[in-house]
Amino acid sequence: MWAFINKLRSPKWFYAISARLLPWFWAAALILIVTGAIWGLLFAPADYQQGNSFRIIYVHVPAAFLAQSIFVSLAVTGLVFMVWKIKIADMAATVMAPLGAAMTFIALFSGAVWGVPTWGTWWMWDARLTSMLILLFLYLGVIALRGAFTSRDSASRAASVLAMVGVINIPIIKYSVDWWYTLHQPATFTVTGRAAMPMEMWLPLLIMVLGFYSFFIALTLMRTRSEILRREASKRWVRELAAEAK
Amino acid sequence: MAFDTFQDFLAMGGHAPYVWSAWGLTAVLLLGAVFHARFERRQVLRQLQRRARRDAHQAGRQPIQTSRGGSTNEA
Amino acid sequence: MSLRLQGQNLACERDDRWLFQGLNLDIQAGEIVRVEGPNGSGKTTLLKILSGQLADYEGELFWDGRPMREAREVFLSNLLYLGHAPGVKAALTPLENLAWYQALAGQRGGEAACFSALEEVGLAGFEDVPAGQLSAGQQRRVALARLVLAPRPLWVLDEPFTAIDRDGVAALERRLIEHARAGGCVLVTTHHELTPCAELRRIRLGGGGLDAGN
Amino acid sequence: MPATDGALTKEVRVACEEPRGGLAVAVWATLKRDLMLLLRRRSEVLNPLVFFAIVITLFPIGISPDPALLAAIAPGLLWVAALLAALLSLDSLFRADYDDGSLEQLLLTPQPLALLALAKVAVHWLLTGLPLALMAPVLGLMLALPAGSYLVLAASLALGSASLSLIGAIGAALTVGLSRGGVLLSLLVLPLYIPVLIFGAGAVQATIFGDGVLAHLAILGALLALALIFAPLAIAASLRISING
Repeated sequence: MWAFINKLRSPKWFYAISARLLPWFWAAALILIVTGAIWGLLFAPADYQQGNSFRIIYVHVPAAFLAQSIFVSLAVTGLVFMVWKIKIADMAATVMAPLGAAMTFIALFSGAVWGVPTWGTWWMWDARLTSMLILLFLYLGVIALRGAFTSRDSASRAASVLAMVGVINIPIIKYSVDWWYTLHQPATFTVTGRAAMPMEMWLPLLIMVLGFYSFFIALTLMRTRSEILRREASKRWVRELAAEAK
Repeated sequence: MAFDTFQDFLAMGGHAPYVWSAWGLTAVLLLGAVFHARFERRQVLRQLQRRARRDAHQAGRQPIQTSRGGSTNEA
Repeated sequence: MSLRLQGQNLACERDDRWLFQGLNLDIQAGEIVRVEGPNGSGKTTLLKILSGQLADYEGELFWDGRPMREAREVFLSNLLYLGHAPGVKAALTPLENLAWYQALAGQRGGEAACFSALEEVGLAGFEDVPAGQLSAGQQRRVALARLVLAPRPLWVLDEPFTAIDRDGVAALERRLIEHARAGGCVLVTTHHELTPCAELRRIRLGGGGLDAGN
Repeated sequence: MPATDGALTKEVRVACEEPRGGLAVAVWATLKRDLMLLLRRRSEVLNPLVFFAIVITLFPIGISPDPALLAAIAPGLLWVAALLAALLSLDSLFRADYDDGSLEQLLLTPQPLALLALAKVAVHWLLTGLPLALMAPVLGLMLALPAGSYLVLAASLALGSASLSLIGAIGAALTVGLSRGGVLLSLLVLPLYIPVLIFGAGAVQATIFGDGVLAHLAILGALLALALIFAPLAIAASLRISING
């Protein structure tokens, strides 16, 4: 464990190891998302109540999962950065935040669009949509705070603290919003619990969720690599790399 | 297969605008993220190469300094 | 317990620029250490690191032989730091300002001590005037009164001579020497040239600044 | 500085000391100092209250003077307006100290920074949250708030605004080093205010509908307890970041 943490201190090591991992995650993301999309759009049966509009679930739920997971990741990388001063963690946090905001937006948009055939309105102050909206504001706050500082080090620390404060608040916000809007639909999908849907419906969903997570990991690795090069531009190994790449 | 014809598939049982707009936005954002990441990487590499050329150019006149600054002494 | 501040292999990087690297320090009782260097060479940053305000530096700091992380509380109760801003509240009188600083150190009361400290920095008669109505130099003197008030051995002073008139500068310089001879220690940056004396030592920063020519 | 001749021969030796404690003295002095500072500039204390009153006046003008309609939305209106008024004064919580250098000095005391910051937040609540809570029933009267809910309104605001001050102080500490931190502060802090708003306004509505008021107040109390535990640590960490600027 300690050896691993110490290795993470070296951007050079991370740059080398991520180069080997990256193709696998891209391949997994591509295969899973394409499979899940074809299965979900073409082969999964229509819902007996919602008809074909339920196929929105295959983008809505993975995006919502990822939106929440990425915020937790922001807090974890923030903690790692603050405690062990591992710069890689902060570089990852820098590139994860916009993706998290994008996922939150997808979840919000698809949720709102889904609401038209289901509830007959473009926007419903449904508990899950409201929580998602608040999550989007939290993301925007973290991104804005990072952008507001001139010193990158202070920006990183401030964003880390805010992400940690936010992550403590997310469950509180979620439960209070649930409580506030008690007419919400029960959660449709849990990885551990028994699914309420038939297998031919939730299996493509599971594939899509895994595909989205692979996509998230692949994109984060790739952008972190660029961020490493940008921040370590004056280091010898990066200069040698640039000289070789010519 | 849940649909009989391609037309049925596109119509999504009358829910086409909702299903396709949600999927479309997702596709646009995911692909956009990939292209942005590729563009970003190429840009960073270009900057590094420009810097390497500049260093090589300057190396003709003075030895390369691997770490800038830092000449500190105590009197 | 003795007064000894050591730094081993200190380095500070600010946004991809090394302010200084490989800096070793050993500061002991009876010394006046002047940190010198051109603008942007990291004088203020070094003082902030040495006074425990900045955490993002490389290397190790030791107070009295113990690592700074463990000795932080002891260190802070022996430190008096005066930064660029005087830390004087404009809406409070000099007396109230000093009383707060005394209380922060955990001391109760001591109004008489405040009076004599203000008198010593030439602010007798201004004790009850809101500090906002005093001149910049007088406000700086309110901050300097803390040197008299608190018996802290280690003084870290960032440009203490700013806005002080010539007599005040001479008196402050005498006070620094006096403090060093009495067993204290002074760490100072200043543009003003200090009179050479036996206690004076210099640390020169440079190279990383704008004049580095790279 | 008068020349004290012969001072060089002064026999007083300075020596290192162990920390002398005195946390209570330091916290009390900080409380007293901040109260004194704010009371000397009374307009800063009054501005949020006037803002609260003006915003409440806007709603009947913007919506309708119909008492039945106003009574239905009064709990939410009062809570939202009070929340915004409290937010308004947050930006200056650490800014004056930051500008004149006393924040730097606060960070360099041997006392735990979290508790000193807590003292400052307590003053903010005493001079903003508490007056807002006391003033709210009067404005409730103007919005035709149903009788019987006035006490709960004041109690929920008094309890909730303490949480608001604590959470908001984290945002204020994070943005104190930024020259234009005011709008950013609202963006950071408002999403975190939502649970307090839900249970605060919920308490007043519960009184009107005759539901369990105590449950709401208990949850507000629990939120306050959580904020009291975590917020001071986050404020202290944020202040240390901001001072590095």
